[in-house]
Amino acid sequence: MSLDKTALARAYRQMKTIREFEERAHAEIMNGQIAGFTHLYTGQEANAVGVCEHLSGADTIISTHRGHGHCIARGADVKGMMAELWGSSAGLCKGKGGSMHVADVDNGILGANGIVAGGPPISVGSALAAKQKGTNNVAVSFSGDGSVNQGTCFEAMNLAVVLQVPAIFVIENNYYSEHTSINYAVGCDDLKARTEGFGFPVFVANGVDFFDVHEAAGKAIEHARAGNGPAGVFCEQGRFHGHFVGDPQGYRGEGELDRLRQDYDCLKHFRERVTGTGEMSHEELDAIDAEVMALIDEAVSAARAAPRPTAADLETDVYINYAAQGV
Amino acid sequence: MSLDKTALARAYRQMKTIREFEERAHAEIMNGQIAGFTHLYTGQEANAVGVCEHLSGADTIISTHRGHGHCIARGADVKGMMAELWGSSAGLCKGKGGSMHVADVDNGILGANGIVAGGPPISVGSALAAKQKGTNNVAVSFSGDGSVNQGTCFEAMNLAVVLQVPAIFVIENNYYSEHTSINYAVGCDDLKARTEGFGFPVFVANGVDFFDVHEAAGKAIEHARAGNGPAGVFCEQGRFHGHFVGDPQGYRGEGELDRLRQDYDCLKHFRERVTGTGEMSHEELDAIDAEVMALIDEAVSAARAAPRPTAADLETDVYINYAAQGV
Amino acid sequence: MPQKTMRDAINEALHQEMAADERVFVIGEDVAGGNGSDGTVGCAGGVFGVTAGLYDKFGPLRCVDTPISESAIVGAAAGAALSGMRPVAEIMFADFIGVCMDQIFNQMAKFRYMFGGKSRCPAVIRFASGAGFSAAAQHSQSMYQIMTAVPGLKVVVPSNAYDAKGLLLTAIRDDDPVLFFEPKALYQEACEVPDEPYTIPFGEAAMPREGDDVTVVAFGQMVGRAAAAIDGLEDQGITCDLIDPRTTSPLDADTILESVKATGRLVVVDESPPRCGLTADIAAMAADRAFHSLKAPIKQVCAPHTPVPFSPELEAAYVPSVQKIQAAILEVMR
Amino acid sequence: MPQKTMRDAINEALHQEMAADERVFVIGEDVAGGNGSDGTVGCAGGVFGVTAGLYDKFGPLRCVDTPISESAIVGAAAGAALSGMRPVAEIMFADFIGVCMDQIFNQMAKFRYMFGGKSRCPAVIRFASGAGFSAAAQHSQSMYQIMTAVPGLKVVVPSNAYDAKGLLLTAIRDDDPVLFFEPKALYQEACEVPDEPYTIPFGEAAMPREGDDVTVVAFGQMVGRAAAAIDGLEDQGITCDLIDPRTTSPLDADTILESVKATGRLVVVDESPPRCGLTADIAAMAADRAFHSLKAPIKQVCAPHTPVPFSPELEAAYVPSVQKIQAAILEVMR
Ligand SMILES: Cc1ncc(C[n+]2csc(CCOP(=O)(O)OP(=O)(O)O)c2C)c(N)n1
Ligand SMILES: Cc1ncc(C[n+]2csc(CCOP(=O)(O)OP(=O)(O)O)c2C)c(N)n1
Ligand SMILES: [Mg+2]
Ligand SMILES: [Mg+2]
Repeated sequence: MSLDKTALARAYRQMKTIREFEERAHAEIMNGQIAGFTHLYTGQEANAVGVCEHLSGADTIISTHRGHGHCIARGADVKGMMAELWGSSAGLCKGKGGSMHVADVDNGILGANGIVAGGPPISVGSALAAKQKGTNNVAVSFSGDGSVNQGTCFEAMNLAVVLQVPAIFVIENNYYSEHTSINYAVGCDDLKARTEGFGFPVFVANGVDFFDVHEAAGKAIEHARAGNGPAGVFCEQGRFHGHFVGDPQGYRGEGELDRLRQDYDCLKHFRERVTGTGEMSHEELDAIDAEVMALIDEAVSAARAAPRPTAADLETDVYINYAAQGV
Repeated sequence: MSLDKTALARAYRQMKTIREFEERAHAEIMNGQIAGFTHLYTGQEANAVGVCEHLSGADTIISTHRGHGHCIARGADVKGMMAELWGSSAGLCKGKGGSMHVADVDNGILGANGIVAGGPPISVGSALAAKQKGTNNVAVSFSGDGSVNQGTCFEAMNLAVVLQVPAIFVIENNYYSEHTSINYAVGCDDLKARTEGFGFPVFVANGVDFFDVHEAAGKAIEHARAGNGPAGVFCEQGRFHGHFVGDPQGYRGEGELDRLRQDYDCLKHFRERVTGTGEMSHEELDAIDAEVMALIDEAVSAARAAPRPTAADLETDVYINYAAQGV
Repeated sequence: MPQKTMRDAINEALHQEMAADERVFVIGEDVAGGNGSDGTVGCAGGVFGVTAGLYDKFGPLRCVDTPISESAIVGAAAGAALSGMRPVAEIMFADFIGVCMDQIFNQMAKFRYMFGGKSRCPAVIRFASGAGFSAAAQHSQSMYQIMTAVPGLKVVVPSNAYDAKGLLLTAIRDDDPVLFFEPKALYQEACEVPDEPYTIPFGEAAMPREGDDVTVVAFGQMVGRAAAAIDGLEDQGITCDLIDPRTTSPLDADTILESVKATGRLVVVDESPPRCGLTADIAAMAADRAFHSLKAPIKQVCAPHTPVPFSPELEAAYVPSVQKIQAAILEVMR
Repeated sequence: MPQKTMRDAINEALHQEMAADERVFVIGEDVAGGNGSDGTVGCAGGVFGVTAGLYDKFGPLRCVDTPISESAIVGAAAGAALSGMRPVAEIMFADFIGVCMDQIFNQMAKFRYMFGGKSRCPAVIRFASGAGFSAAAQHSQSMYQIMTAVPGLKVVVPSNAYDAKGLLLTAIRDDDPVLFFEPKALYQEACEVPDEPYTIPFGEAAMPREGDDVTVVAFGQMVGRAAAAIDGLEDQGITCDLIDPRTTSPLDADTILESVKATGRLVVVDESPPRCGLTADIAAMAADRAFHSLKAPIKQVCAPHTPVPFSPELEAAYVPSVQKIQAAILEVMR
């Protein structure tokens, strides 16, 4: 699958936006500006973008606790997201959801999700709806290397096969679930094989390489769109931060984090690749960087200035329609 | 593994006891003598006995809604079981459990279980206890071809591998979960491979052949006892009754039930085999049959005459120790 | 008007709404039955026969059999609902809620709030609930009392076939997630049920008996018993309001409070255990908002704090009886 | 006496009981941490640090890390308990109960009853519960009100470090399954906690304030706020009994009823939503068994019927405040 320049620029912009969103969120959390538990996606940008660049229209994604990257990649409004992290009523979820529940259902984002493996069953339902309606939409769920051990994830995979629905299971191996290595938590030696045992093909990608992810995801999505049932994508790529902001990361090996940032940075990789082939110039990429930085700055300023929710907002949005007598 | 005559006679007696227990239970249910939902094991006797003949002492089993066979095979008191089905206070569970909750924890039976795949996680805990105590006991869970699609079952399998505990997963494929075929409900084509994907060996047996089951189970249990972690046993053999007593069985193909009873009866198979080899005579087997029939008759008479629980029994046995003020 | 059982009334509602709205579909274990077998696909229609005929009429994409994977079933319903469909999932026995609880209470119940009001999840989940079949501890629970505690869910407990049909049609057309508990002891109970579709609004109680002395609030299976209890006391000159809330969330607080203010006495009846249940919920509301009208202690008639026992004798002692309800009414009349 | 935080008090109880009884072990996600990594095994001690040091002291067979598989964790605890061990499982956030509910409420809670009294399941499950961290709808729920409804479970909600240690030791030594809810907002709160092991019996309330006018019952995180509310009303001449039940099941009904009979007024405070919760449970009990002493409507102070919101302002409005508790006390005093 070769990408034209517009596509390359867009992909790079998306990855860079995620990176800067996360790094800025990190800084603001350290400054005490953002409340709650926040899990950053820095380092894994190529996964989200490599997958979501194939999606449009009524295609859906469902994400995880580490959801900012997926949501941005699928097109969530960055300012709305930043305002949401700030807990503002101008946030994408009016400040009611926060980092772990960023969502934009009408635009195909069925939400970040605070429950590990809460998403895959829901995604199968979205895929089922596509099949019932006779569209060729797909439904993508993101899961971590830890979440694949949750029963709901297995159930979703089997059900998707049974119903032959266009569900894409993207498994992101960032080597850890919280403080525990995949080497421990996934009992078998071959997670790809275990997953394929459920009855669908899994396409493996190097998560540091946007192009590799994009290709693997393309195959999986094509498979599903063509009516062949579910498919999987398996990406490997470490996260650059702790599990959550504040994690002391005692589980890291010596120099592990430096190595990750040094040698496994998907943005660096992308830049080297496209400048190497001559498809894009450093200047062009720098220009995108500058625009992204400006966007993030603007998003932060706007979030800071945005209106705060009040007690009057507390009890709305629980139900769509309230019976006369209320609860 | 060759079995001496005592072992053969015991195995046959166990299978025959299960058969007659179930057939009698069926008759008594049809007569309105037994209340509740009852799931009969007729036809699958070789599975339970082939596995449980390897167990003793503090080895545990945990069973399913279709639990009579497993419990009898592991040594549950037949009269206590029959009285339990009758809802008598002389029942194994004082009439509080009934068919779906027959148990005898002190004798290694962690209970039938009304929740599909409720058992495997519990069994892993029992196996963990064995490892922690440093015994060489094993913990066996029985699961049906339908129950293997429940998330808890997958979680249990992975956890057993991670902890390397002596858990044996016996999967009984009787072709149906309720009214749905395994061909539909298990999405993949190869359930054995899907299971082995979790990281333990699965030994396959022909469930109509006691000797085959016994051998496969022996390998699995040996593997686990030796400290090599979990193992699986996969038996295929249809049930002779409906899912529950009263099931109209519209899912059966033409002549399917007759064929099962005719050509796939583990008792017939056992008899042919041991009389063929000369290890046992028809007379010896007939004598066991007669003893079993007498036992079942006795169990039914006793259950009929057994005391009934009263309202005074209703609120006991909820807790072991009640705080002064109660609830 | 034709007499129909609750099973048939629910089945009819499903047939009608699936015919009227192609976004509606059913999903669950054996809602068709026979899939993958050599026999007849569609042979089951659910273990209680409630979805009978839907497979033949609407085919496999709208009568969707599943593996035994309750979390995936509820999740699939939730996801399909977010994506524009109107699923009606069946979880068979209400007791099985334990294996899909997260999808119900953390996912579908909370989407709208977490997402700032920007989603709709019009999914219905049906359950067969309650005691009465000697089905023992894991197949006899009512569970609606626990789910009533969860903000974001609507919870329905019909007490008769007529209400079941009208409430189910409302449930399917409602844009919020609805849990629909069918007291399985009532599946075979019949009453007059119109052939045409009709709806019964949520949050509006029924009042099958009216009287002066005591307000009796009862749920689901207990409504019939409470009515019998009340009828049996008539010749002692005691008359009661009997209120059947029909939906426990939203709750028709007004009707209950108005009645309590008139009678000054309240008895609440449910087949669930006592702690943190609906009887306490209603009693506590009255002890606050109708306090000054109360003439007697508020009595709760419910199951004991035990699992549901198997033995028929024990189960009979477990579920509140007509006699126990009468005793409570007489006690508040003393 | 030394001051210790609730986190440290619980950690100390675990250390002491694991040293005293080799059947005791902990199991859960990251209760050790670092397994399989290139870094330090034992680096985590739970996401809240409550199990810190146990891996180093007791090794991998007694500080058992698991995959993210809550049903398997609870099931493993249940099975190990049936097989003679005394597991203490950690389910991290109480909200995650949804993915392991069946193992808790249909399995461990019911074994003994279903098996006719012939089993013991001495398992403890620990949860971090409640709001206060802007952790939003899926990481802030208290859940103990829902679990109190389940016969067969004992349910503990400590309100301070001293009680937490004593109650946890009782929980581990108890032969029934115990759910132990740790209000995470209190982990860093310290009070005097003896170094030696001690136990606090279940079903015995504490009474951190004594007074004449109103009985205030509060749970967990709310006990401190209720105390502050009461202290703040002293100069208005209002004095209150403050009752901290400590265990919601079994419940010390006697202490509550005795107090209500003396004061004639009851305010019940919890951070859960209102429907079928503990505030209703206690209120309903009093409306029956202390009815004739009541001088005023029974007030419930609780969260609204909504999920827990993320935004700090909204969360602050969600959790009952000192002011709201005071308003309720003043209202019943009118
Ligand atoms: C059901 C459930 N269990 C546990 C948690 C706590 N938790 C949050 S993230 C996480 C680790 C997830 O690991 P992985 O799936 O690999 O995703 P990653 O964090 O690496 O992106 C855990 C255990 C949770 N949120 N939900
Ligand atoms: C969690 C749960 N879901 C559904 C059921 C209803 N149910 C009871 S048995 C059964 C089928 C089980 O099939 P299988 O595992 O193959 O066992 P078999 O009945 O064939 O022995 C079902 C769906 C249940 N008891 N528990
Ligand atoms: Mg990970
Ligand atoms: Mg089967």
